[in-house]
Amino acid sequence: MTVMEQRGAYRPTPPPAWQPRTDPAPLLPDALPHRVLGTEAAAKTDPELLRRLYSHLVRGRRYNAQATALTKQGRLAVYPSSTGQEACEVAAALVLEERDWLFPSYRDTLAAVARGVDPVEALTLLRGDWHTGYDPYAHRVAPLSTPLATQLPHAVGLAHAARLKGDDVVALAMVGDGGTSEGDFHEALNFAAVWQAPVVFLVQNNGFAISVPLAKQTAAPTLAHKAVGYGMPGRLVDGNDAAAVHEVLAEAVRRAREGGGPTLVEAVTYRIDAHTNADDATRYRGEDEVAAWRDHDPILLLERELTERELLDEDAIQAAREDAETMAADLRARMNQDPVLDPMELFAHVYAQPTTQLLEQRAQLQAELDAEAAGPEGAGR
Amino acid sequence: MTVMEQRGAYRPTPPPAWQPRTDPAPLLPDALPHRVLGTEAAAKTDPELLRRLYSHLVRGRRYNAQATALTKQGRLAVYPSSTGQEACEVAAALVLEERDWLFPSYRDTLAAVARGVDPVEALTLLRGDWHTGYDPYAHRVAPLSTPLATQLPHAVGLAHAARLKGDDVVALAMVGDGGTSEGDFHEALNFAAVWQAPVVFLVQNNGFAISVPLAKQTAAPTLAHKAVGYGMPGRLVDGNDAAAVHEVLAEAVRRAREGGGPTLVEAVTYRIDAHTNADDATRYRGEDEVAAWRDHDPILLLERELTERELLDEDAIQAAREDAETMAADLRARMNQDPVLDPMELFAHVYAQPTTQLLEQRAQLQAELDAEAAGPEGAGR
Amino acid sequence: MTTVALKPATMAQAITRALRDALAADPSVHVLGEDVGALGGVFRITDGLAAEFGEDRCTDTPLAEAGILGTAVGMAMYGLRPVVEMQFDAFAYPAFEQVVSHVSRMRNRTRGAMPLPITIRVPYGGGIGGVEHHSDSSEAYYMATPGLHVVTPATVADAYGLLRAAIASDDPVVFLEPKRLYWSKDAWNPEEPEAVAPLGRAVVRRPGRSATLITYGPSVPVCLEAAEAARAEGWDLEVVDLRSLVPFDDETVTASVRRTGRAVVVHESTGFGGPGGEIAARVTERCFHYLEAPVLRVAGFDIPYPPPMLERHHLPGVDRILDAVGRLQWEAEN
Amino acid sequence: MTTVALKPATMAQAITRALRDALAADPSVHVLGEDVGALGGVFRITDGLAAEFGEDRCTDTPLAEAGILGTAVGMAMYGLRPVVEMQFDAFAYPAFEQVVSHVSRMRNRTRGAMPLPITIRVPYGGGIGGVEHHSDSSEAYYMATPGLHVVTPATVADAYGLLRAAIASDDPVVFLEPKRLYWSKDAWNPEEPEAVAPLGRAVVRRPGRSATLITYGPSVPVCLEAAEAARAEGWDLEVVDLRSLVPFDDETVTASVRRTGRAVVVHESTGFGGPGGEIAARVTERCFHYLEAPVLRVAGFDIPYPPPMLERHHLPGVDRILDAVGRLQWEAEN
Ligand SMILES: Cc1ncc(C[n+]2csc(CCOP(=O)(O)OP(=O)(O)O)c2C)c(N)n1
Ligand SMILES: Cc1ncc(C[n+]2csc(CCOP(=O)(O)OP(=O)(O)O)c2C)c(N)n1
Ligand SMILES: [Mg+2]
Ligand SMILES: [Mg+2]
Repeated sequence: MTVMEQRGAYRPTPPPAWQPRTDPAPLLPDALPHRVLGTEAAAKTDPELLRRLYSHLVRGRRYNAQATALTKQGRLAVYPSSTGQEACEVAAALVLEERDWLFPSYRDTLAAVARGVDPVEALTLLRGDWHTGYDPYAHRVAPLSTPLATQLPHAVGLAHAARLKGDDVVALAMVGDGGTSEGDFHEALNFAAVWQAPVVFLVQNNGFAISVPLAKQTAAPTLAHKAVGYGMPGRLVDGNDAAAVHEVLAEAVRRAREGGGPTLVEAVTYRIDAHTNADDATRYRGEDEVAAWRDHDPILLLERELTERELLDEDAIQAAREDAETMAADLRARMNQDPVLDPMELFAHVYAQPTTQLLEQRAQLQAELDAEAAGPEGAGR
Repeated sequence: MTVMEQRGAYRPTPPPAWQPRTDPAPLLPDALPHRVLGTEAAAKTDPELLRRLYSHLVRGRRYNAQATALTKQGRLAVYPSSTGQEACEVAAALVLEERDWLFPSYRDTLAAVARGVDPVEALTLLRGDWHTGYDPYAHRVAPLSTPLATQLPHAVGLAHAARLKGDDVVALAMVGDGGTSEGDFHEALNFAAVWQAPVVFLVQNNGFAISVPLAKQTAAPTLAHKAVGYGMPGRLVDGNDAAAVHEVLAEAVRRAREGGGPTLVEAVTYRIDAHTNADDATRYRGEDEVAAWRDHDPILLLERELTERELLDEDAIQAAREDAETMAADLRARMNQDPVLDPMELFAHVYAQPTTQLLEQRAQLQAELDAEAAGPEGAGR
Repeated sequence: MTTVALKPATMAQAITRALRDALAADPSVHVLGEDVGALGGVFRITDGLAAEFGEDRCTDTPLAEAGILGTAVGMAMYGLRPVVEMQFDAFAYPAFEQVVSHVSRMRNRTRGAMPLPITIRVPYGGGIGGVEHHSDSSEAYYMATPGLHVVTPATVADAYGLLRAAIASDDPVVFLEPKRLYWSKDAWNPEEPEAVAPLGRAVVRRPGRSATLITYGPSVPVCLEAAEAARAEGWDLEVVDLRSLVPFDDETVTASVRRTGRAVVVHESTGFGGPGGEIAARVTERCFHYLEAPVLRVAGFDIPYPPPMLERHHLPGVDRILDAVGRLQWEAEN
Repeated sequence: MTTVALKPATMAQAITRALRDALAADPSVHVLGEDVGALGGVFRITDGLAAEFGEDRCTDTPLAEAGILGTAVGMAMYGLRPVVEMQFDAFAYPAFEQVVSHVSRMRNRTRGAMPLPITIRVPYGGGIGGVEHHSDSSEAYYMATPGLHVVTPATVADAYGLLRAAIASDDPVVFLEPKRLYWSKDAWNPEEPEAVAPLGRAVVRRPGRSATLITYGPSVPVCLEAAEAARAEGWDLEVVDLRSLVPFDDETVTASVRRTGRAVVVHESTGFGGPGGEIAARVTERCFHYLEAPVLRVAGFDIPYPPPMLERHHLPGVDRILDAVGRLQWEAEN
């Protein structure tokens, strides 16, 4: 008889009523980023979708280039380019239904545009014009969020509210690898999982938070592994494979819509340009690293697939490029017009009704402007 | 020839330079909370340690009872009892070396006391006396932290600083299941893992955050699973098995000390008393649930083990109880004396040197007190 | 209008009633926070609401204040009217970024397209023997943040009326509940409670001719007491209860001080950088030539809130207020 | 003392130099924040420090402000002197709970046993064409928090001197760096820079007899410009640069206003609930009978910071300051 067997009375039992809440295994991401292009799965993807993704990628690349050019011409205050990340931007926009909501971060102008926001209106903030240039309700695109990760709880709350109202709405929220370190990321994912809110979190892991490489940001096996700590599935996808990103997001959106709760998707990608036009990327990374990623370009990957499968010919490529040029020319032309802002609007939206104090201040500014308009004489000095 | 084989040029490759940073498997906790008492492993545990744990548990239980009694007598403003959780409190204190640091939450007075803090000084805050009654440097115990989870980054910073200075110091930080939902929990664990700081995070999962049960707090398989998202090992332990808690913490402390970085430990336990004396636990849980946990009592589990293995006889039990009574009597006696506070101290520690403004305010209060002392006549009214 | 006998009620009861009536009147109203469900909140303000309206309307959240307010922002974006409970003043700080960077600015950011009708209930202030972090007066932080309304009741009727108005407001409102008045009682008619709208109107709680005490929230009863005591000194003090710190009712305050020619601002919050500076400055700007003495301030000291055993020395009391009144240069009178 | 030729330097250079000298002088000084390493920070203030002192002394942290400040608290507990960089004013808000609940209170909480000598560098204010969240003036929040020093330089020499003093201070200091003065130049002798100690002393930047402009940080050069322009109107304006909002130098300010009899407080921060209220109130308390007119305030409007294309309308400029001076009831003079 062993020691153990002698102990009828108190065999070790787990603490009362204790049990794991979920089986962790299905929550863990695949070992390697999911790929579609260049695999057999690609053949199963709707050719129409691939073609749509393609033309959006081409447009998106051109949009990034044009916006960057506009910063040099002083037409944009700042532009955080998503060159190299177009597959994520475009897939995030195309995967949603009209009734769904997109919550972009400050880098995701392109996702907003791909969802239908007017390209000029999407740039209003970055132009130095009003903070948000579009009506968020028009295309169900929340304002571009500058304070990192703070938009994630908004997405959760909106999705939760829609569910409470019985509406069949999914929210997709975008954040960077750096943003995953913020407390708001944690709180948002936790609320989403506890409430089983219909949200999809898309982390664009582009390798850097400004100058800080991922290795200084996290020691996690992958960012997708964070999902298991919230009890939601984590998916890892090649963020430069537009078909794969679309597939993984579509599955997550479907799951959310069907009441299956949130998903965390990590898309592994790379920021080809500097952080913004104001940044000097040579301070923290080498050109060889960038070059390796240029070979893994999202447009290149998709173009190869489409060409090999004869879903795209020279004419179609040409057409996509021309369409992008038209968009760029239009953007350029419209951005070269000076926006007209009314200083009085400063007081218009602080509250539903301006307070007495704001009305006084409004009057003060009006008087100043009137004096200014009357010229140096009128100004009294 | 398959479609795949035709494609020499672009076999799907993972994105450039991409690789998981850590192997996730070793980070994941065991499926069931680790147990020692009642298992073969118990035989391998140092009997002296078990006896020490035992006498501390008995003392700790008595301390909780006495402190709770003091609230009824108006001698304590509030007391968050750790009855039922003594194994965690005691093991956390005993596992550390003198040079190490303990970062307790507001519920962990007992851990502070077990580490050597004077029982009355440990209660100063809860008595309504000064905010912290002990010198944190005397026993290397940080002030009891009321804002939940905010002490965790402090522990990380301290451990990191010690390591930078070449000191062989480990920090152990305590937090509740509810506290894991705060952004500070996330940020602290992430910093610790990225910096490989010598910290151990002990989550006492006592089933509730005031009235909110764990199921409304998280959907994670276990709280220990959160570790994987930071790239640190997660350990799950039966929090009422003092030997198991000590073993798991000791291993984590050793790992931290040897440069292996942080560990997240979830101890599954139960809060037998209400949240504090001011709480009414009947509003959110049934007596049957509490009863089940009473059968899984940490003292009971350890007492059984020790008795069966004849490491503890009636005399020793009696001695432990008497020791606890002495402590309680002393505590009672000292807590029944009114503390003497000097109102002038209000101005003494705001800055290293009081500002002119504080000196003025100090003079004002002094004048008021002088007038008060001089009686209604002297008060000028 | 039928005449119903007024019955004594506590401020806590009036707040509960306001929440209940708001939930009943408008299906878009949702209450959320830590322990607001089965427990009814640590102050029992939400007692019974989850039972009556279901957990979807009165929801226990995970323990994370930024998450609570952040999700409330999203709920408001979708047309709901969240009423968020912060458990204590100091535990609202984790949500500060959401308050300042989003709650207060979303309407402005979106040119009015996306208003956020959120009510943030914050039990605040001291005098209840609370240990550290349980007695903060955090109103200065919110006052300095354009886009928020900041409201605080001092009476049972106002607690009901202002909270209904706050919840009905299309702007975010920080609703500061003076903890130590939770159990204060007033005669009140719960059968015909009324919203106090529009927000932003101060009220003269006690008319007087000698000087004006300008105050709000927990200090209102103290000022009324001081005004009674002042009669013995021959001073007839007017007491103005601001009720709303933002918007600020310059009209009522200015009219009072112009009438009396002297004023003391009274609040618990620390003096330096606290609300009293703003109030004294704007009163002086508007009433300079009516003033016989500088506007004085009686406030908490410029220290972290003291431990319970010392808090009585910190809190502005009747004597300290009367001392300040005494320093209003009465010799100038003659 | 050798005479060394003064050379023009920018405020940014002086701050970098102060950090470098502090790191060199005291091994317990550690710089940490987002992008402070290889990049040298988004404003390049920490340029070269990681290379010179190693990544352990100048550390790129994960992207989480509460985590940065929270770990700095722990580092300070262990005897280090962390100098934390917040990337922009509005991105310090996530750390607000750590600031208010710990940084400002730890010394007091522990009866002086556990001081926290932490310097929190915050680039603040507008005028640089920054998009939303990049131009906040958040000083009112810190001023209302006892236990913090709040310091802000307006000149190149002060940027060096005050920062050295802040890092040397045994108390936590919020060091507000006026972004738009980063590239302002002064003649400065980097070979003999001096700390400005003790913290808490204002300085008269320009003596004058007609009225006092009380200001700090980014508004100091604007006030000096206004004072020059005022000469044409016959006003000889004194300009007081506070340099330290906490502690507040009542002595210097009071002496100036008693001399001139008139004062205008000028700052970028919103007026309502902003620093100007406190300043105007305390000046009035101390100088009432010397004042010919109420202390006026010229501040940012009570609105969220405007988009770049409108910011010039928001920022206090020379004209607005002179208008206020003009309203100081000069008729009373005669
Ligand atoms: C709360 C907050 N802190 C700091 C910043 C400043 N900031 C802007 S972008 C950025 C890096 C973001 O990195 P990541 O999340 O990876 O997104 P990416 O830029 O790569 O798209 C930082 C630190 C900010 N916007 N918000
Ligand atoms: C930041 C913060 N929010 C809210 C509170 C109020 N509060 C005190 S204890 C508590 C519940 C804590 O639950 P848990 O973390 O599980 O610890 P336990 O009480 O079970 O030990 C709450 C909400 C607080 N102290 N700090
Ligand atoms: Mg990134
Ligand atoms: Mg708990």
